[in-house]
Amino acid sequence: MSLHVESICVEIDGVTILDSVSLDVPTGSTVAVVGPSGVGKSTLLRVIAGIIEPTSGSISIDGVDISSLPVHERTVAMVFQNDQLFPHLDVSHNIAFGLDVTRPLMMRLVSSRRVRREWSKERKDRVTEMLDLVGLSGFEDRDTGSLSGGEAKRVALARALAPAPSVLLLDEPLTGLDRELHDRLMHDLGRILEKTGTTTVLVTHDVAEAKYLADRVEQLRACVHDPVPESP
Amino acid sequence: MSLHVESICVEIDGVTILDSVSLDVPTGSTVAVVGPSGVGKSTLLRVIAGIIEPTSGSISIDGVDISSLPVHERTVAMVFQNDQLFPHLDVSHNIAFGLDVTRPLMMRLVSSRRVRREWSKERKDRVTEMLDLVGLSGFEDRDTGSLSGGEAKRVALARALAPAPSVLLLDEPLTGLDRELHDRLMHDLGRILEKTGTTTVLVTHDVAEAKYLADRVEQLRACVHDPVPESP
Amino acid sequence: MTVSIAHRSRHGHGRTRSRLWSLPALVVITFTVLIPVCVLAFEVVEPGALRSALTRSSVVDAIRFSVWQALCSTVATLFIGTVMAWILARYEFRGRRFAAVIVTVPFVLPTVVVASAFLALLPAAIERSFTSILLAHVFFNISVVIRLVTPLWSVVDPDLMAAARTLGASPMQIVTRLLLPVARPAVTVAGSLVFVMTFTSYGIVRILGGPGLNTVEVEIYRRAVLFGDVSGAAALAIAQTLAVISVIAFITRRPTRELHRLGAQRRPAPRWALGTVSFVVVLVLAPLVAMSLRSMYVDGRVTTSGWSNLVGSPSPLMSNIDMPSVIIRSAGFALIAAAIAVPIGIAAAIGLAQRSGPLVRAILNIPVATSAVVVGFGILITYDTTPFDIRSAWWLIPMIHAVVALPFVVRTALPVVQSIPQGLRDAAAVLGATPLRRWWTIDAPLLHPAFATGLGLSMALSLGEFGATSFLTRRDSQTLPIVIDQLLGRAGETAFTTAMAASTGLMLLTALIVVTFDSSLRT
Amino acid sequence: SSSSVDATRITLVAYDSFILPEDAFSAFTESTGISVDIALSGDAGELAAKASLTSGNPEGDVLWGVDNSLLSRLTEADVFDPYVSTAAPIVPSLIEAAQGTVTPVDYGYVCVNYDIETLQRLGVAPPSTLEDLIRPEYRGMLVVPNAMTSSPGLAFVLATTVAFGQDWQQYWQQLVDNDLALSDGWTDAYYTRFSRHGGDRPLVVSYSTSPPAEVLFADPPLEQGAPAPTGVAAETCFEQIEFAGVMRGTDRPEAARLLVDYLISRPFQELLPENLFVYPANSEAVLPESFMRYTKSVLDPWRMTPEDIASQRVGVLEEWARITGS
Ligand SMILES: Nc1ncnc2c1ncn2[C@@H]1O[C@H](COP(=O)(O)OP(=O)(O)OP(=O)(O)O)[C@@H](O)[C@H]1O
Ligand SMILES: Nc1ncnc2c1ncn2[C@@H]1O[C@H](COP(=O)(O)OP(=O)(O)OP(=O)(O)O)[C@@H](O)[C@H]1O
Ligand SMILES: [Mg+2]
Ligand SMILES: [Mg+2]
Repeated sequence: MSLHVESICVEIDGVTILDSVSLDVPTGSTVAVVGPSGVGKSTLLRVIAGIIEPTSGSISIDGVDISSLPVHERTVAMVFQNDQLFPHLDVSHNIAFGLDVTRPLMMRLVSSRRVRREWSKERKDRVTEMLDLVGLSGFEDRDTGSLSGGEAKRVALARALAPAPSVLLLDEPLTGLDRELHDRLMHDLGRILEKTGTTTVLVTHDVAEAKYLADRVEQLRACVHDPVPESP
Repeated sequence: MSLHVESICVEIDGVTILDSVSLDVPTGSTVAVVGPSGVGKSTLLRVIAGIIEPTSGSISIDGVDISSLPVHERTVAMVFQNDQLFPHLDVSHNIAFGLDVTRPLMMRLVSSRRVRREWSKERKDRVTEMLDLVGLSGFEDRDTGSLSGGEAKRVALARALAPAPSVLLLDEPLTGLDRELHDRLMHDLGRILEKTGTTTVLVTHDVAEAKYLADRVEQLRACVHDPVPESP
Repeated sequence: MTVSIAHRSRHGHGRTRSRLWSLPALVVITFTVLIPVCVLAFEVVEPGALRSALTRSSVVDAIRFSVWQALCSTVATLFIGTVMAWILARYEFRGRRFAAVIVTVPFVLPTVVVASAFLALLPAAIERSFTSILLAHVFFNISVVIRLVTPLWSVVDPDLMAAARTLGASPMQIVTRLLLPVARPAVTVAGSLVFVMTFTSYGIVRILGGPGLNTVEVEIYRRAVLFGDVSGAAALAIAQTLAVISVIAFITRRPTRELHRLGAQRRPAPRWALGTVSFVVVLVLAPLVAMSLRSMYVDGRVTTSGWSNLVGSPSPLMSNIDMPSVIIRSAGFALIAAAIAVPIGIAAAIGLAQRSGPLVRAILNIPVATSAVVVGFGILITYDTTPFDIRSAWWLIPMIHAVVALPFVVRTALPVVQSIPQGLRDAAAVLGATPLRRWWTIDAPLLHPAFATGLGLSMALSLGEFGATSFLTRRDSQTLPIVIDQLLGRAGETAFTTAMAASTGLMLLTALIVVTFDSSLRT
Repeated sequence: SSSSVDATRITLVAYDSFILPEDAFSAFTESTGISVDIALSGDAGELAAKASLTSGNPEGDVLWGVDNSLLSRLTEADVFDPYVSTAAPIVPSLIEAAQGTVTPVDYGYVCVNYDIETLQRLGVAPPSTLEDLIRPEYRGMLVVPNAMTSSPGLAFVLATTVAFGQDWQQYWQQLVDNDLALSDGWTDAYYTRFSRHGGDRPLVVSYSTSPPAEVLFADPPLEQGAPAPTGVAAETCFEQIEFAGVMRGTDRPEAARLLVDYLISRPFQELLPENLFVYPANSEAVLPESFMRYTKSVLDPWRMTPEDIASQRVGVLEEWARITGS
């Protein structure tokens, strides 16, 4: 699926955060968005996901304008900069969340025992696979509150990857990991993105990472606005 | 002030997290602690700050055992890995928090108008100075909820530096910032630490950063424990 | 259009949608309280009634006394309540749940009963004085504070406190600079509810106050019932409601901050906490124990007649009171009331959390601030024409119970709703959860404590409700408090021990219900 | 809408403490085919206030329990369809008070009660008149329910106004000087202040029928033939009459009248003493054993017409509140 962002503007509390930003991500490719802190990278991802409504501009997937689609109907997964793990669910339920909520209600209610058993095995396998990927095998039952910073980050990544989304938004997914782990995960992630042909927008501050994972690097530039932002 | 950590052990829910860790930070020097994700770096800082009580071992500052001192009486400031900004205070009040709470009660009650005005000017200057340092001039009145990831990180750093503590614990203080900002802040931080002679423990995954800021780099090694941690 | 961070992801429908959330609650309150009171005002209140009421010295004295005692009671209750809330939220100790249940019980017992038990315990020196009113008000209302503040404090990230401590904040400063400000919305709401409850206090002031100490509420009742001056009473009541409502609308504007609840494990309780809890529990328990003892002891002699009367061996005293069905009816009403109050109350809290006009907030507070007599009169003359003659419909009583409980449900739920980080809902949405699924997978589990508290509280309130229940006309629908009142109206030792036994039964039933339904007390 | 009226059901509205045996109305239903719904609400004062507010569009068909202190308020508000039942003989003095609009159904007296045992222990003779109460030997002994909020309290004050005329205020001043105690309501006075039930005051304003209730509900039961533990000061009594009336606006006036007739019938009237602790208005009704034995006959109670009560009550109460500081 190709993602096309066309002259997006965002204003929050009267401050312009994004000023006519455009972005093109061809099907299956990865574009890295880089830029100084506070320039609006996370905001851009939120706009694409549909969490923030832009003041103007449009977003389309495969040429279809999705601007008016609600968040959950855009087939987009996202890793949030600050993880946003669900505090009331353990690690495995966090990871399986995307699978659980998109499972058709009918299926849960009327399917046969066998079908249900199969589904639950599939789900479990997927969780195990994801945990293996991020190097957290055995963490299934852990409370998210007890995870270390890097562990939480990896669970967030696993959660976004689990439903195998066709568009993936990654907001600094590998930040705060040690070099070795970072590099291993980067390679694995690159492999997965390529294999599944996922259309990806990656926000990162790591130039090497951007170069390795992305087909193209886009610089997001600060828009000219009131240099002293003020709260309302 | 010199910091001395002697064979600290920490067990949480029956899992050994730190196993006989020792650390020596001479007066005014900076020691970087590195190690893989989940090895217990943050836990070590928490133990030094007094937030977690170790199962065994001792911590001393200038040769005096502070193991039994409550957190607020240890003259130790800390930048948390996930910021922990106070949600009910704006940026300037977050930064001035350490100044505000340590201002003697007597002074607040009995001091003259002039003394109070002076104090409030000093406080304001300090906040401005800190904001300048982290590149967030003009952010005084901003709500912490509206900050970008990197901005929040910088406010957390400013908050820890503001009271000019004699021992500083930094848990990935510069992670998630763009290269340029990162390098500028790293230099400024190095300059400050040197000038004020602050005894510092720095946790980071960035080898270059560790080398630049620290006088010595310590590798924290995983303790041999049950490979499958389980929640209670 | 402008998107504000605080209201983001609501796709611009925030306004209309939040109205929809609050709508059921508003409708119920409008029909059961607002319209009747307005009708009363138009049909009965004569011009100048308020002015002439306000010029009476007894009314002026009552206003002065109401304000003064309510302020003192509120401060005292807030102090003890927040300390208790803190201990219950953050520390683990044996008997924590017991303590949490015990402090809830007084709030829902009929005032007549507990006030008499109180009277028996108080040293003669402070019997029937300002102090005794104060003590009783703390005793009755402490659970409001505990219930409102505890849920919020149990989701404060411990690291946030750690951060403050590393910056040099002493334990006291943690409280004054972090915990109280973070919980401020809940604390002010609790404070304003306690203020209203004590300002409009009726039974306690009448029984414990002694001569000369009257609240406006007592004055209203006197005018309405004793002097037959419904006009003056209604004028006074409406003025009181308006005044009280506008005062609280002002204090309770601030939203709660988003809080994260990262494994806020309870720590073992330190000594001071155990000491405080024991002290408060003993204080609360004493009148309750006195009451239960009184159901079994007469002049130091054990008797079972009170209890055997209850359990139903036929006796002249209980000839027409079918105890099992009274209990079943009480419990049934409590269930219905909770089934109405909890869903619409939580919905209203969600609406308020999104955006709250002062008007909506004020209306949601009206049931606490309006005297039962006046609402009763209003209903009586409003719904008196067929086919809307519902004056003696059986469901009117659980309905009114639900309305009485509604403000408490809304108020316990609101801070919890507000403390759920919006980011979690966004994350769920991005993973494909529809709004309904989002509600079900994120909001509902995180709101669980609010649901549980609301359920326990509204059932308990319904069980103990006396004023409105007694005033409305009932066929075959005595509830426990009414039976207790009937028993207390008779001479003879057995009548009294039976009343005390029934009160003890009510207390146990309340405790049972709170324990069963309020699972927030469990973990 | 009279065609849709179900003439086989009728509603009797009464105060909360109207508790009778389950089968109290079965005889009525058997003979007339009309079943009776009992609707209870509030105390007598609230009941009256509600009735006058809904005058003409009542909540039920027959009202039980307006007393002589409230009757005028209701007749002024035109609450009743005038109907004085003649189906049974009624104590003549009661009929007079009924103002030709309602039917007297029961009566009783509010009197000072005393705790026999405590008085004996203190070596003080029981009081018998109002004047006795201000004598020094009864200092600190009397507790009175607040007249502003309780009906026995009001009755007692009215008794003093009849007894002392112009001087009633002075009498109350003397009562206050004699360390009178005020309590909120009857329950509070009787069960927390009265020495019989653990309080410290051996004299309390209660009913003339409290002694039989003390016997019936004694715990443990008194021995056969033992005297009642409390007594009544016979010359302190104020007469309270309760009435039943057909409510104006009822859809079933005939049935309502039949019900009022039933309310004064002998079988029904004989249920009243031991259930409501009042004397039957029907002069032929036989008093139960407990009443015969344990109630003193009050020969010459203080009386006041409903009209006088209506015209004086507010003024008296305000004056009384001033004197007693309540
Ligand atoms: N309510 C607001 N008022 C003013 N400015 C706001 C508000 N909300 C967000 N901003 C600003 O919007 C800008 C963009 O934020 P965003 O989170 O998108 O930055 P970012 O590029 O992701 O930065 P980082 O690399 O630090 O995560 C920031 O400068 C932030 O301060
Ligand atoms: N309650 C618990 N039960 C089991 N393990 C726990 C618990 N709490 C923390 N841990 C583990 O303790 C280890 C140390 O955590 P810590 O936060 O100190 O790691 P870290 O070195 O800072 O890692 P990172 O670089 O990812 O921040 C982690 O593996 C974490 O999973
Ligand atoms: Mg960002
Ligand atoms: Mg860490």
